[in-house]
Amino acid sequence: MSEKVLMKGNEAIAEAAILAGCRYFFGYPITPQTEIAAYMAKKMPKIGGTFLQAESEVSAINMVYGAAGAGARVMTSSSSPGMSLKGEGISYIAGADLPCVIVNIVRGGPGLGGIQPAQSDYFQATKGGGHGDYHLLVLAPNSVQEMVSLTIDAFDLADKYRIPVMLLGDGTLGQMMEPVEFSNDNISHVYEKPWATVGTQKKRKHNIINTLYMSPEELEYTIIERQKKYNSIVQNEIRCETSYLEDAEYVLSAYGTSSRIVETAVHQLRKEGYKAGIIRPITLWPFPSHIYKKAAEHAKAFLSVEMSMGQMVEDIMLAVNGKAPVHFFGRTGGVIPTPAEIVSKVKDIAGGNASE
Amino acid sequence: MSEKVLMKGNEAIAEAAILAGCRYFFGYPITPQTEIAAYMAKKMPKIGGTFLQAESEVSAINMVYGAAGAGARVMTSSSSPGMSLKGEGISYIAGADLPCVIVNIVRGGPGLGGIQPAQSDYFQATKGGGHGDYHLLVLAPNSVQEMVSLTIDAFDLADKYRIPVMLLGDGTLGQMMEPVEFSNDNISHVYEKPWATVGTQKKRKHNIINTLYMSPEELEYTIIERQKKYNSIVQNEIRCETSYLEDAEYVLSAYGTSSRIVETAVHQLRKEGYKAGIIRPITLWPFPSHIYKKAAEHAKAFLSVEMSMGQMVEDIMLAVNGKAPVHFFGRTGGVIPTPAEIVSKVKDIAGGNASE
Amino acid sequence: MKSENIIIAGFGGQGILFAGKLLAYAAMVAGKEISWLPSYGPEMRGGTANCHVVISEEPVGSPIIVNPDVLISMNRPSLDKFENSVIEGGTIVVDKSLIDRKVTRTDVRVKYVEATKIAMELGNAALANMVMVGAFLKETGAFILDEIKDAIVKNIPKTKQALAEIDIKAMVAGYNA
Amino acid sequence: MKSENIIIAGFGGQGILFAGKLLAYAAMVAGKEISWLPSYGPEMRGGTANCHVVISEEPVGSPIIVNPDVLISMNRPSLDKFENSVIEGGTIVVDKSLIDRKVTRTDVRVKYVEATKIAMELGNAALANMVMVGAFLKETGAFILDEIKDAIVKNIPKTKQALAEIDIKAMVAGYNA
Amino acid sequence: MPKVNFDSERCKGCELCISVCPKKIIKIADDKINSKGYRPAEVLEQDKCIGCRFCATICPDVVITIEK
Amino acid sequence: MPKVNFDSERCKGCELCISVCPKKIIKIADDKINSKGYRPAEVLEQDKCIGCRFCATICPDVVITIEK
Amino acid sequence: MSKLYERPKSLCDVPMHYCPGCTHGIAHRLIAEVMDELGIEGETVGVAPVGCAVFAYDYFECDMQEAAHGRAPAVATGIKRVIPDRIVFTYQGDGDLAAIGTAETVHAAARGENITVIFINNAIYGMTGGQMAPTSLPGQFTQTSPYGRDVKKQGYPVRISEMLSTLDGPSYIERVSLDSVPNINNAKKAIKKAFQKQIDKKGFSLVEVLSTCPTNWGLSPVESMKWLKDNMIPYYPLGVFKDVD
Amino acid sequence: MSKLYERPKSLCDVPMHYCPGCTHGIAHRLIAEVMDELGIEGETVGVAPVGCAVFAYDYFECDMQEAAHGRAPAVATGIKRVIPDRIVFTYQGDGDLAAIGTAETVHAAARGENITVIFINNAIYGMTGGQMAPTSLPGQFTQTSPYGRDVKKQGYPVRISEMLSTLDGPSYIERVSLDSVPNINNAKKAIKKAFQKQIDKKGFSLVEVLSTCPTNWGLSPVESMKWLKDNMIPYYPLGVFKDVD
Ligand SMILES: Cc1ncc(C[n+]2csc(CCOP(=O)(O)OP(=O)(O)O)c2C)c(N)n1
Ligand SMILES: Cc1ncc(C[n+]2csc(CCOP(=O)(O)OP(=O)(O)O)c2C)c(N)n1
Ligand code: SF4
Ligand code: SF4
Ligand code: SF4
Ligand code: SF4
Ligand code: SF4
Ligand code: SF4
Ligand SMILES: [Mg+2]
Ligand SMILES: [Mg+2]
Repeated sequence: MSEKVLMKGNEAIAEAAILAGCRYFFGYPITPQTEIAAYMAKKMPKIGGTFLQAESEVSAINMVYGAAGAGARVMTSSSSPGMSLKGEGISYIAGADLPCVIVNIVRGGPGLGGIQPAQSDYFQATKGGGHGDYHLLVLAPNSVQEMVSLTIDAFDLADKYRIPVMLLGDGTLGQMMEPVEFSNDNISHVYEKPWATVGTQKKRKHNIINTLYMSPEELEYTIIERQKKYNSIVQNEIRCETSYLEDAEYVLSAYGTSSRIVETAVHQLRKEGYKAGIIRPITLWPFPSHIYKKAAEHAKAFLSVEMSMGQMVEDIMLAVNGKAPVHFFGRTGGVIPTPAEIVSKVKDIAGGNASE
Repeated sequence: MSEKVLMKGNEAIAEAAILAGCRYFFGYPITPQTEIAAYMAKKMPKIGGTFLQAESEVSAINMVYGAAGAGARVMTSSSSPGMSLKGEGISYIAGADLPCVIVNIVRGGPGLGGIQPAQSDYFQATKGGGHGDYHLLVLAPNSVQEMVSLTIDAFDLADKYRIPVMLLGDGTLGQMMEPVEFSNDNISHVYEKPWATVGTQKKRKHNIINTLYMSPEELEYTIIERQKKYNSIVQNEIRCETSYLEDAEYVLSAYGTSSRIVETAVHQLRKEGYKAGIIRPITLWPFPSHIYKKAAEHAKAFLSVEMSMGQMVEDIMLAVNGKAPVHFFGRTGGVIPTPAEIVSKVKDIAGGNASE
Repeated sequence: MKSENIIIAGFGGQGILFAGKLLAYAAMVAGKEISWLPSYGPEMRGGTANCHVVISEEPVGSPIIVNPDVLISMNRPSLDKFENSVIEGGTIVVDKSLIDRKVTRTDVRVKYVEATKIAMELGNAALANMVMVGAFLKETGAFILDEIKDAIVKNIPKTKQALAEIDIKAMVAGYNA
Repeated sequence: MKSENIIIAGFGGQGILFAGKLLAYAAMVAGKEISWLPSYGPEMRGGTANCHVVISEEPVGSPIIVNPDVLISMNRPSLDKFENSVIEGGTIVVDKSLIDRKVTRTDVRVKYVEATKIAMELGNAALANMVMVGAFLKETGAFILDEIKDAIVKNIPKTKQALAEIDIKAMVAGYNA
Repeated sequence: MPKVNFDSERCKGCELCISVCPKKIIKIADDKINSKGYRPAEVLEQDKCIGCRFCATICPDVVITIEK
Repeated sequence: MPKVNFDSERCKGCELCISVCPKKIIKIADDKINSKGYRPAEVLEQDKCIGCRFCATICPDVVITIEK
Repeated sequence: MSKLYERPKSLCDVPMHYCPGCTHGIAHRLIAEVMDELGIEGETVGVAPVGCAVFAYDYFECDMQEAAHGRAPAVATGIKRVIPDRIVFTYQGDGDLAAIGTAETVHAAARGENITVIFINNAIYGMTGGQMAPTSLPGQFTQTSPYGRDVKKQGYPVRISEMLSTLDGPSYIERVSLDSVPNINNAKKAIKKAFQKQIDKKGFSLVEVLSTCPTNWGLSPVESMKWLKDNMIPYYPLGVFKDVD
Repeated sequence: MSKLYERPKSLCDVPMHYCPGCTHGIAHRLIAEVMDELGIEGETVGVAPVGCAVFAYDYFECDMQEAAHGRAPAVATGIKRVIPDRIVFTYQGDGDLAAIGTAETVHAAARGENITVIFINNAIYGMTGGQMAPTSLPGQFTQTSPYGRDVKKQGYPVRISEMLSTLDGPSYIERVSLDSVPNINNAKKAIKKAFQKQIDKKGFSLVEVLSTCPTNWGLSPVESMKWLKDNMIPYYPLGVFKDVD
């Protein structure tokens, strides 16, 4: 076990990426994630890696496409408006089955919105901001330490499944400092990439990285093949943390920053005698539906707490499928819900005063 | 009633837009919707309107933002990859509460994909391809005639609610010809736009079109205000077509092109004695959930038929909320489901051979 | 005029889509419900082009034809592709001058026409589509000759009506072939 | 050292974030669970800057402090903004040289320090943050003086340790003020 | 005689005006601090001002107006 | 003596080779049509060919090879 | 008493949020003075960028739109096409105009779009905290070029005025500087001329304004002016690059 | 018998999908010949555009990536940074490179990114059926300029080679044409030189290749060559615009 250091979430992501073997970073500045690029700009030249500030997010994500196609461990990061600009490129990366890591440190939207933390890009991340049938594997850390471990895992998952992995954070997680350890235990695997375009050396047929299929049947075939991969991710990679769930009558659910606030709220509720529990999805896609299904067997009600107008709540409803009412509480635009608001919402629900 | 003319769906959209008073079109070529721009390029100069081919979809959607802000009825159109590039701009337009019409003639994806018809951008259209909390009003025609009427309505709805309206078609609808009438009945309203930036003439305080709010509370306030508008759209603007629903045990659901195929399939099923019915959402957002809820009272099962790997099926599940099983059948990547496949899927469901 | 599901197929540049449009137009004028759906995109240049024309007494459901009543085939690849999809008892019209094989199915009616040859004799290979339309009319009786003549006139710009006459001539030649 | 929820607030450029980081670091070394959360973005230049430091015996839940135990206020707008959020019985430390009003609440402990004045006497107004940290220590007993000294040394680059000494001097001055 | 007027509440103490004043009559107040926390610029020897407008031309915050 | 060889199946009958042949010995076949529906170019008077490679240089479909 | 200098009417009477000594304020004032002098405040629609000048919409009395990062020329095009007889200008930083907005800039210029672009080149990304801009100088230290801009890896600075002058669309392109009183006076003349070109329907006009960012350059405002003069002007020569009638 | 002319090895032995007489085929062949002559096939990674040449990935024997529309220079940058000792080229049309990809083009050039760009300027959008390109000539009829390109409303053609030559990054920029045998031979020399610059690590090189689109120009292939010569070359003069060592 190594020493604890005090680090911003954004910097922790950058350091973890380097630990995971990422040597290529392409990005474009945007608040509140600029520290990732700043860290990379400092570190990469020292370790023979590449930091390149692209002229736009569109360009950055396409540099990622090229580098990933050439077999590199590569990352980009941005925040909400910038992520929208990456939508097309992300769809291409998914369609070409290229591995990479994409960080979104979410801020309030729509439009330029604000620079304060939000979770209103959940839909974009999990349902596809880009066009076509595809998925990202979406990881949602809720502490600086987890930003480290999930970043490292993100690179492994990306290579293992040849899939773009998104790390979905928010301004709070990106900007806050917490003690964090970098252990060498979870250093990641090396994956063979015989498909990469690095020159044939005239020793093999040329490799082609491509997303175009003029015959619909062929295109459908690739999509269905990819679906199999998605199925296996659903089988094997779901991550979720629960607490107080055994006897929970009121199941609160949140990810990322809001899950920490929910934690505080649930402590309070338990103190006051409410049987409250927590489901915290760590993978947002694949979504831990089975945990909710199980919890629905004894829960009186669910409550999704989000820093948005309500997005994950739909996935909870899909999982619960009518077995129990699913409520929502959220603040948005950079406003962060308080534990007290959540406690009072749960009391309303318990008292039958909340409309679903 | 005027004469019937034979027209491509794409051209019908363009002509209808002009009828609705649209005098500004900004676009970038992409198959299978190039006819819209071609039509506009021919017609606009003759009626004092503006057709401008932008250097990209990103630029086009931002020209729309500017023109809409200046009070014009304005339209853009594209197809899947191009629509992804518009994601940021659309989020800005939504955030600035500007009215405009955006056409997506969907093709197979992800990535460059293919140019054949698909419906795999449903999530992007309805859940938000862009960042932040916002909605588009999404209209899904299923015939060339409806492309005319919904285009005209789109402009009215956009102005009425100050909201970007998306017309979601696909390559089949865009490319096919059907007889169509342009009647003068449904010519649209003129809306006052005192908020438009057309010069103060020093007679009023300056108007500002903007999406930035540095205070989270202010940003949240605008989002909540916008939510009220959304609620009123949900109240007043849901459109949906149903057939054979009264006694339907098997409720098939589809929009756009696939709804026509479902129609053929349901005729077949009825002939063979299956009590099949159809729900065809015309507004995809707001989604006609109440119709499904009602149908769930007597339906044995629902089946969503899509030209995708299954997207609208989630909205159906959310609406049905566990009251009945919801099945899915889809082809994707430009492959179009056949009536026979659908019939056989329903028979499987009826026979208990289909897994949900 | 009868209800029909018609696929017309050949090379891009053979006027496949126009031929389909004529039929759709004529049917529309005759009060039918119709739809016309082309294959589209770059494959039109060089590759195969086809269009689906649905003519019906009732509103058209699926505009995509899986099993046509009639196949009008103007090149070998399209015959290879669509021959087996034609319904039992359906009709296949074949441009014999371009397709070097016979239809193998025995459960359909087949009409062979030297369409391109006839067209070239009329001065322009590009008229073969009209010849095929004529042959199709004769074979299926789907339309009255005048309905199509009218369609041709209406679908060619006023300034180019000379072309219409040539088209009609080719169509009639096909009808009589 | 006690568990505390501390908000430090003032103008951008006053070293607010660094002061917070010192406390967080010292607490971390002392074995506490901690989080440090800054306000960020352009408002840091010119506008108000603040940071939230949570020091706890248990893993930190919400890093956002709604009701601080301690408010260290280095300008008037921040006092206006946060005064009422401090918990009953909490502490407010005020830079008297910059804030021209008194704390109006009576249910909190208040410590006024001429932080900027003291700092200027030490040669640099920018040391006011350290003076405030010293005053905070004395007032709350949250840390031992040496813990913070150590934190200062560790959080200043090796090449600039001269600065550390000045910082420590300012901090001690605040402690004794 | 020209009269320069500094709106001290708007001044950010950037010293640009000082750097261009040909008469060197502008100074940063060492006894004042405005409500934004800046020490504003001020002219002490009004009578030396020649009304050249250099200060107003370079002031980024439109602090200065000049009358004659 | 140079020998030009046309791979007629690859030829699209664009006539570019014809337009550049200094000896004017390339023609479009009027009795052949390849399986893609094109009438291919061909050289009839081989012996007049001077092996200048103009035809091969301009042919977009690499139809032509030349030997000596 | 008569006014020798007073606040221009087209500038809203509110404090600006810029850092002390930031030349954005000077540029704003010049534009406002020009609007006053041309009497076009009521006819003008301005487009604010994303960058430190994002709040420009709060500072000009004319109608304003706030554009997405880099898209101001597209937004302005949309506006101008709708109200061709009004005056439309954009105000953009070097990140906005020369990086993410490159395509919008080049094509608005190529189209000869009849708008006026005020381009604030301060060789850095101000708002986001000092990252390298396309216009950052070789060797310049920024947050994302912490070892100095290495032109071999991070590219050479882009000279926008020179580049756009190769196009047929622009009617007027000039580079000016805000580092001294005479240069500020010249800058105002250039801005006025640029607006006049638009009024006269001559097509696209652009004024590149060399500016400072004391905060992210890590220099005092006065030192910044000197740095601009000593480093930027040699690399970005002042002058008229295009003036077509 | 010896070979006077044979198919280059770096070109896959498959028919190409281009329309009859389309010069894309010529350009492909030249690149393949150059790869053969430089012996770099096994070391090269090509990037295909979106445009008629999208299937270029099926035509070159070297490794290939297919990029999103306009993004080839960004994709190539990503590749080149990972494998700096390999040869990376893009092949792009005028819609791809000069419209949607403007920013990627300008900034790859400004960075002096050590890649080679083959830029096929056929003054039109071929693949999508003949829309106006940024390089379409004044008065040119296209699907989206059905009354002829009106430069006042639709803008002036962009001369990419001239524009990029104002930047410090590029080592080599030349414009060539495929309209005649001598010009084709010159084009090959230019392409070879552009690759050589990359091999010698001199930085960004670009060859603008004036090309035809008989299908969308509505001309026969032979007429198209003449149209290119008579109309495009006067507007887009051939020659070397930049050659730095
Ligand atoms: C799509 C998008 N990407 C990035 C950002 C973040 N961002 C805001 S301002 C800015 C750069 C500002 O630099 P510049 O244009 O030079 O203006 P300055 O602040 O220097 O005046 C960036 C990258 C954003 N808001 N949107
Ligand atoms: C984002 C996006 N926008 C538009 C398109 C459609 N599209 C495909 S190719 C093309 C233009 C091709 O023109 P050019 O680059 O000149 O190549 P050419 O076909 O002329 O060789 C366009 C607009 C696309 N595929 N993706
Ligand atoms: S007007 Fe001239 S002399 Fe007077 S204060 Fe200003 S700069 Fe100095
Ligand atoms: S230039 Fe203006 S803001 Fe700066 S010190 Fe002088 S008066 Fe104050
Ligand atoms: S090599 Fe020269 S002479 Fe011979 S066929 Fe070709 S072009 Fe004609
Ligand atoms: S140039 Fe080539 S493709 Fe064209 S006609 Fe000659 S051989 Fe055939
Ligand atoms: S950060 Fe720089 S550009 Fe922005 S306001 Fe401050 S000094 Fe001006
Ligand atoms: S459309 Fe034009 S560019 Fe494309 S292959 Fe055909 S001739 Fe060539
Ligand atoms: Mg800048
Ligand atoms: Mg082209």
